[in-house]
Amino acid sequence: MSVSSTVSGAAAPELRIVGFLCNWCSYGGADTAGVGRFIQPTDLRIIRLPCSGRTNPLFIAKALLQGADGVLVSGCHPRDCHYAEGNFYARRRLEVFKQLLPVLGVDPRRFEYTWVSASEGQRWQMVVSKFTEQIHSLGPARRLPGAPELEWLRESAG
Amino acid sequence: MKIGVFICHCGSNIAATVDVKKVAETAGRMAEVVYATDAMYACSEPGQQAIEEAVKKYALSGVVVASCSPRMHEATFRRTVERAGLNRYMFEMANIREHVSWIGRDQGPNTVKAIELVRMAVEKLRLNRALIPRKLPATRRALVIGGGVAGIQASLDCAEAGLEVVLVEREPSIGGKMSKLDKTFPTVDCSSCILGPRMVDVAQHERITLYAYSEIESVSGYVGNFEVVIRKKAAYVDWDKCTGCGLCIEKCPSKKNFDRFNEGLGSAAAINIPFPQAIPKKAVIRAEDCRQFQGKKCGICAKFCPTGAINHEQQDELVTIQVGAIVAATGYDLADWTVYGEYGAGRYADVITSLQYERMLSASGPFGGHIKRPSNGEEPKSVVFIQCVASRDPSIGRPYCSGFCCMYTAKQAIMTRDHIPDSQSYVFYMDIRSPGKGYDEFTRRAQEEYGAQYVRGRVSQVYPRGNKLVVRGADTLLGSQVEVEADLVVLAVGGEGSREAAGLAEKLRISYDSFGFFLEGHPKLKPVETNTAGVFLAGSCQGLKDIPFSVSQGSAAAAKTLALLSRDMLESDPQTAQVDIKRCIGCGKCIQVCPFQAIREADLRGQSKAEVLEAVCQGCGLCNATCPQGAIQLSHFTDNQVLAEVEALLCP
Amino acid sequence: MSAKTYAYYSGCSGSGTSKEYDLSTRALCAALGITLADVPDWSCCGSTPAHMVDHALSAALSARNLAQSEQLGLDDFVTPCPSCLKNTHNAIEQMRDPGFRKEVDRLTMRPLARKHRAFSVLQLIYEEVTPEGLALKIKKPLHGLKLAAYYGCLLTRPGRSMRFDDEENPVSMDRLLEAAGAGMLPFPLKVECCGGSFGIPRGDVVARLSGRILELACSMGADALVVACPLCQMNLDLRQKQIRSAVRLNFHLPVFYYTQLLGLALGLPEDQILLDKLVTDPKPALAKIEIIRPPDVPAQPAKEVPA
Amino acid sequence: MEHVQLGRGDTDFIRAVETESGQKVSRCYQCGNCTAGCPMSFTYDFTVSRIMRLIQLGQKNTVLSSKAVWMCASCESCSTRCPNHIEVARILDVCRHMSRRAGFGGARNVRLFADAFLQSVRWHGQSHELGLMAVYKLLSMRLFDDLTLAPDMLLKNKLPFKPHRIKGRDEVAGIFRRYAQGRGLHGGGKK
Repeated sequence: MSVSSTVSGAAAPELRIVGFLCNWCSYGGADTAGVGRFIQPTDLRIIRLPCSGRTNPLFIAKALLQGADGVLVSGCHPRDCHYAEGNFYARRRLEVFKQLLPVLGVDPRRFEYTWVSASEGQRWQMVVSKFTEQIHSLGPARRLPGAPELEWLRESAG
Repeated sequence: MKIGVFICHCGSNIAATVDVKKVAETAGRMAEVVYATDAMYACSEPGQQAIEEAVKKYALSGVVVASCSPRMHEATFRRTVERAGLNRYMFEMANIREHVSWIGRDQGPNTVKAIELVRMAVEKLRLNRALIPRKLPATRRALVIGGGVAGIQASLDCAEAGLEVVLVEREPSIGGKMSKLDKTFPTVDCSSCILGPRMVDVAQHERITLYAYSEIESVSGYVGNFEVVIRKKAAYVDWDKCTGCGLCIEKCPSKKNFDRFNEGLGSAAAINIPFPQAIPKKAVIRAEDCRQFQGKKCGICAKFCPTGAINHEQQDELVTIQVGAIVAATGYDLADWTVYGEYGAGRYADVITSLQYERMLSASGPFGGHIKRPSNGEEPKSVVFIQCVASRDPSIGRPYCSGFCCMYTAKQAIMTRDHIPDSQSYVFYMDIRSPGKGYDEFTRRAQEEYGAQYVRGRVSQVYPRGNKLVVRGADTLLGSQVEVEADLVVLAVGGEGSREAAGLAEKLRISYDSFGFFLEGHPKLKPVETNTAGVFLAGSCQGLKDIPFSVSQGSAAAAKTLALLSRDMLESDPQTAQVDIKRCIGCGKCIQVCPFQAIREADLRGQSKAEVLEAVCQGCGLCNATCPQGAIQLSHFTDNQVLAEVEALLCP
Repeated sequence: MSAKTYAYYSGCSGSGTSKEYDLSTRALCAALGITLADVPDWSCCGSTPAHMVDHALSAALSARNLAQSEQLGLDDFVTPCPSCLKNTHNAIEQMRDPGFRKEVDRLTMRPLARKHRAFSVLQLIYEEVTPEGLALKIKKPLHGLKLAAYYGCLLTRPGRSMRFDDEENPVSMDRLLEAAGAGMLPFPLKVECCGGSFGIPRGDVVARLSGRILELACSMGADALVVACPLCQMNLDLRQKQIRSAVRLNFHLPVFYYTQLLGLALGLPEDQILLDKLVTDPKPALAKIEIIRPPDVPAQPAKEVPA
Repeated sequence: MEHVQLGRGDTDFIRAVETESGQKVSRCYQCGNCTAGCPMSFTYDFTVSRIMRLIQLGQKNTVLSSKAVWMCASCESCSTRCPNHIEVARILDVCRHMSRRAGFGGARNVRLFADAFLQSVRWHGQSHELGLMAVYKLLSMRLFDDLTLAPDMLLKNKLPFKPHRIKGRDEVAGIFRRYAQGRGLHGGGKK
């Protein structure tokens, strides 16, 4: 896949993609991509967290059930975590979480977990372009207004 | 809450592809926003002034700035709102430059995205609360890791300014790569003559404690209060008794061992002092080379040592120290040049590395400063230098220019003619990179005064014919293939991060790249800082550098260390985890996952509860994501704050 | 030893100029317990001329043979010829691109059903039998013979695509022949081009390139060259007389296929290794093989492993 | 060589080379490693690295009429040693395809040999070495070049006089026929 082809494909209506990024690696990588003017699809909205290990699966579940078409979590490369082992916990937790997505009626391809370091601007561009392309190929997510799961999550988040 | 929103144009950086006015207008209608405006440069003096004035005029209780990355200017604007009388955590940033205007070309979607990011910031800010940093005492002692020229400079500067310094070096002597060099460019002065006195200064300085032949075992704690365990490797020699007389080396029967200091040229005794100017000048036994350790009867060194310093029973020793700041100066290693099968490196004795050539040129080296072909000891008359070996070569994963090879190759070509007047040097190069004072002139001298033949092109193959080496390459300026018979081929091998760098980075919790270089805090504005407070970088561990640049960085890292530790008390980051005692069920999951042992079990009226040691907590939020009750929350990044952002985006 | 069967593609030269390579390969594999099944009614891979004309045409000619091999129900396609290997290998790699595959399918009108893998017989022997395994079966070691192994340019290069041995300094043939008792010289021009298919249209090119290879091997004291490619063998052996007059040097260097020498060491009969097909007389070189066994080699032949 | 007018290069040509070869020519930084190792360089009018440079500048006619693109032996030295992992040999292959399509003569004997070879395959399904040599010799009028070899080959009984014709030769001929038909439409190259 060439990056330019996906970028030019931005004519399709935007979908809702939420990104949870760790401050030290991936958020920095996204900054580096910006500084390098690595053009990306515009669908993604980034939420900054201290560590990918801070990502509560609840955040992702809630985003997906509230209508996000895709969720991307990105942290530091294995063994290169600002908090020693936060990304390790994130990976374990999120891998299990991905298995559970079909139970919630969500296509697991709508959720990805990746590693991008602060110096990897180009890699970030590739990750965003590929993931956005993947979400566009899946199309808009089925909205679940009033789904019981959502209610449950809303309560437990309270 | 009364919120003020400021949308920055950043000149045309943002305004060119985001309708800034429209973003400000829309922001003005968001919940609890009482004032919204745009600004040409929010970070400039008038920009900050405007924010301060607005806070006062509209009695704002929180501020959102939509501009560049918070990694760039969050600290700046926090100071701004603080000056205006707000708590610095009553501030949020929306990144509409790096994440919007610079990566999307269309104004329409960019503007929508910017508005949504601002709304997310506003919604989060509505749940922010004031946080107060705590004061912590700092240990006024610095650790410098790596005793090359950068580490030496950092140590001396810190010590001169009155700080206690602990210098840790993995090799038996400090001096690093520079101590292996014969001469330095572009002045051709003797490397050991300029480095030697500095090494002696380190040894003699009252405030510097040197641990040579030692490594970092573990690092814990945080800025101002690190606890570091140093492993002093067993030298099998009691250094308190060793006088460095060298009698043991002379008598040692195991002499044919790989000579690490001389890059494998010549050989070393199993008990050895790497070079005459070594600091400390103490002997070390390499167990893998020693007859005694190989189960043979020996002990000759012990028999002859006049002070009885030899101790084959010696064990590694662990030393724990407290420091307030750490400077990593671990330097570089040569990249693996043996991957170039076409050069026959590692197969042909007369194909050597530039660093081996330095040892050959050095008067204190294994050949006594005479250039000889390793295969037969003859003096070479034709020497071919191949530049960019393991540099600028994406095919082996080394796409960067090592930066110093062009210059040292010119120096080596000059030294070759200097040592052997009837010799001819050929330098195969791709481009000559010589920015620096007197650098380009130096490469010209190599050609004009010392007759080095520079050939613009690469070498495709080196192979032996008779007792010569045939070097086949291209001269792209000529547009033809060229061939030259060489007696000696010197590969100008590039560098990469030290082989142990990754392991150390993990201990220090700093980032490193795929080449083993540590990541600086900001490529321009924080070149010697890291993302971990209190850890600084100096020299080639951050990226390859020549000597003057490494020395400058050593001084820069020392300045940063001194600035940090000049205060008696440091402020801790209040973005720490907090336990809601009512919700905590004492399950202990948070204690298990905390990477910093910052949570402990506390007894509250007979019930087990989690308790956060705020001074130790680093604010990663692992516990928060793990807690089944949502009882432990990371301040400033609580579940509700993050979910408010999600909701602001999806259910506006 | 795996009991697997491999689809075998001898290539056109196997029924002509490199008859001895084909026959000795078959005999060697049989002796080593490797089962080869001929690709039924195979056609030419198009060799260099096809990919000089068009990549899809070249791939289509290879794809037909892969389609034929599907009749055997086999995925692993082996050939002794590096040029055939290269074409088949490239066809498989390039057909990962759906557009390219579509064009190839249009030409062959026979879309492939299986996932194919192509490799050389040398790789098969080196990786499946291994030098250690081969050593156990040696009956007449080649002691005393000094050889230069010449791999040619296509067999291992580029390494990122061929994924076998080392692209600059391959050792597979050296290790196998060492296991057979031969002394291997560190020959530096192992992967230099011999002139390839330019033999017929530009004999001068081959004279120059092959001449350099022969010259260096001679000057290093080699008794013979060993090759794994029919085109290399033809250039170095058949054209040796032409080369001699072109470079004005007087060398007589036999050029063996490695399969012939390994066959010899395994004690295979002459009619299976066809040493008489070589143009440069191999007898003086073969005479150097020491008949008297060195003391460290057992007098009894190594225990036969049932094939 | 004529002086080159920068900015008037044929950008369609650059794009065509990149599409058909799947390689990005701007990745070449002109180190010269391809030229250094090229065994055929002595027969070229332009060295490989210069061909790469000419392609970068869109010098279509110079490239397609060059001898170099025809004399490349596809030995892969250039592709193997390119520090930027450019498949240089494939680029030369593609240039040769273009040169042929555009009707440039190239190195005549090389082209004739290729034609003779493929004709042999088209007729019989396999290449028939003796027949192939006869056809080539007639086409190239170089009847006596390899005369010294023939006796050796015949003596060793290596060359069968009659071609082996495979059963599926019509199928092989079909590949050639469809290739010839589709060439105009598909350009024949890698998509």
